[in-house]
Amino acid sequence: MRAFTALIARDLRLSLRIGGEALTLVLFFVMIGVIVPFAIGPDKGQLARLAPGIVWIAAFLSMLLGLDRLFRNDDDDGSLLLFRHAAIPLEAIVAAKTIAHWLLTALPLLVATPVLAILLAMDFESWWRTTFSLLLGTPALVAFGALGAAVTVSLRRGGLIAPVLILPLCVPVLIFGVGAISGGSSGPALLFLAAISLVVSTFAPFAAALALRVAGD
Amino acid sequence: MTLDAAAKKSNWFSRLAHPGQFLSWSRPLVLPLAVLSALLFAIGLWLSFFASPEDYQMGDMVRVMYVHVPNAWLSQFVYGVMAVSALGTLVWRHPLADVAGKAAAPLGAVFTALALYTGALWGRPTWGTFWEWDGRMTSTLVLLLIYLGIIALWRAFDDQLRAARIVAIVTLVGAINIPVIKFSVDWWNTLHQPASIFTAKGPRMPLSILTPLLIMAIAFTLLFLTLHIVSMRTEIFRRRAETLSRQAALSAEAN
Amino acid sequence: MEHAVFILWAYLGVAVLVAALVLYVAWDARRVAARLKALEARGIRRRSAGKAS
Amino acid sequence: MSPSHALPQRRLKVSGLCCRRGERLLIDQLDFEVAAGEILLLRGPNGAGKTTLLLALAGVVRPEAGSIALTGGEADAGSMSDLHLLGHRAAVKPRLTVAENLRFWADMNGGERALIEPALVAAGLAHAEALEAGHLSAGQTRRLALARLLVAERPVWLLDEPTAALDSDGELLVGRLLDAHLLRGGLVVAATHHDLALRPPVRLRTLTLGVPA
Repeated sequence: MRAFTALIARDLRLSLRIGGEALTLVLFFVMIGVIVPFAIGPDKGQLARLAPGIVWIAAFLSMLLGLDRLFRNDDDDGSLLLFRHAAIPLEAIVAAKTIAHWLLTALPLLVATPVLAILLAMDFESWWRTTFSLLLGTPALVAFGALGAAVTVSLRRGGLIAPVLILPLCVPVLIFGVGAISGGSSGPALLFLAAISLVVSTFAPFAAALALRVAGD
Repeated sequence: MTLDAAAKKSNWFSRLAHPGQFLSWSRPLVLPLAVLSALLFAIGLWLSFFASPEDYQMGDMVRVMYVHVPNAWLSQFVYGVMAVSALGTLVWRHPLADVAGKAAAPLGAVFTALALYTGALWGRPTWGTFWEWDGRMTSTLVLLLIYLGIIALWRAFDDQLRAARIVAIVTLVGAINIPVIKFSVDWWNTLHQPASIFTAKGPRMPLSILTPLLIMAIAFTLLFLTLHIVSMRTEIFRRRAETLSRQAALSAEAN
Repeated sequence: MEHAVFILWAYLGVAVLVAALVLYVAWDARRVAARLKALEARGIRRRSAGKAS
Repeated sequence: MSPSHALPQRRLKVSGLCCRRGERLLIDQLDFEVAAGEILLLRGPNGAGKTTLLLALAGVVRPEAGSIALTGGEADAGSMSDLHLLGHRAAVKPRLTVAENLRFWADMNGGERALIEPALVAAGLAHAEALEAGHLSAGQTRRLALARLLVAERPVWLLDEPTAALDSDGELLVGRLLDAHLLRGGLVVAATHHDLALRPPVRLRTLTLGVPA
């Protein structure tokens, strides 16, 4: 357990010290919100209707953007090799890194949603729903992302292929994520979303650890 | 920590599945399979065009079904083949499993694309639209994307041995999509009709329509098997050729 | 035959793509076999050639 | 160094080991044994498979045939955390301080934080403790990597060129660390081109790996 928390603490500390990474991601996230009104016109009603979907797409793209860093740095400096001999199994290490990655890439976005809500003319109700559905859905996105990052860690041009691989897998998350926002019967969609997140973040560390083992062989 | 490399089993299966053995026993299969497939296509096409009645509901559009359903079936069957190969790669580390998985991916992608294409052409007159975001069409599109991703991943690796195991992991994870396609019609019932051949109460269509459909499905499946065997043989030869040319490069360096 | 156009296009598309696939697979097989033969003709042998084939 | 209480006794037995890298069979039918308190030096030209052998012993590279057994533990399971691997790459984060790097690996490998100070002193990095590791020289980074072996006590050390990038002082340091480790009943497999500065009563064996075919 000490190793688990030490790894999360290290990743957080490194990111804070290097600085700006989380900020860049938030900036990207907000910038999508700025771009969209230019692309589809500044009609408030239309913006408000599209807003939840735009927020989800922005979150999804931001997640893809940060993906390559998840294992790449540790692979480059040899840490990943040594993680195999840590006091905890590689699966737990992947889980710890995934949690740290969620804290660094998804949590700042959740904090930044109010800005996007104002830009996209969302009312309080749909902002709240959007944030809640992001909270439930992003763990699944990050877990699939960890899998994609692990699978492509030994590829130099992996940064490009990982999104292509995990995009189809993330489709159900997006379906239920957006479904949970649009009023009416959002209860089942929220439950589905929570279930997907739970299942995916449970099994993804195993698949990702397997991929990392293969990549080192 | 005790590491023992897996002892070589020598049952009939592992002997047949040895790449060299596979090359010799698969060779005489190709021509008969191809001929049989062509024959069934001829019969199936004749039946579906001239010898089958119009459906009381769909009218003559039922004839599109004879090419749509076999391709839809293959899109999932081929993924099943790839998933089993992936297990073979990960669990038994069988070289032939790598080859089978790699050879199947482009074939599966083509059949999936055809399923979508014929589906769109069938949808236009019956539903009034080429494309609808309903559960089964969407999940089939996702399946096509997974196929393309897997092909891209194969091509991204130089080392095919490592690629095989990593692609196998992705293939197995992507297999979640297959049950989603299967049940999407029930979960998310919009336009696409529910299952009508494999139901608990038996097929829900008259024999005059079922017969050409089955013949076409078998013909397409045999076509896939033929192409798969040929592609696997090609892949084995390709790997040999690559080994040889690397060897040639090495010995050229030495001289 | 009120929907003849759609039926025709469906069968045509399938025929074209399947034919392309078959031709590609056959062409690929020939190409690789020729390459292997050329390499073997240059006197390069696999070390495990004896037991494998 | 902390008082030299004994390490758990381990025995490494390798039999019929074959390892393949890509097309080439690098290691063919290798047999050897290393007992507690022994050091095995791997010799051989570049490309002879020294690193591959170390990676195989570390359970990273899967051997094509043969077996690697590390015996003597309470149970065979969990023995991955019985060994330290020192590779070419230092696994040092430039934006963490020297002490933070060590503390991380102490936590990660189930070591004790009390060992960090003595390890820094032993590696000759005591003065650089609060420095960001990115400011270290190549040799100092290597010393930091060596100090990592000391913050979590493990009986088996697998070292790949432990003296690389080190000055003569650093080579003596490696010798001292190895002596102490062997004296406590540790087991070392080291791939090296240099002679290590070991004190005479050492149970040293050498294995020369062949030239690539």
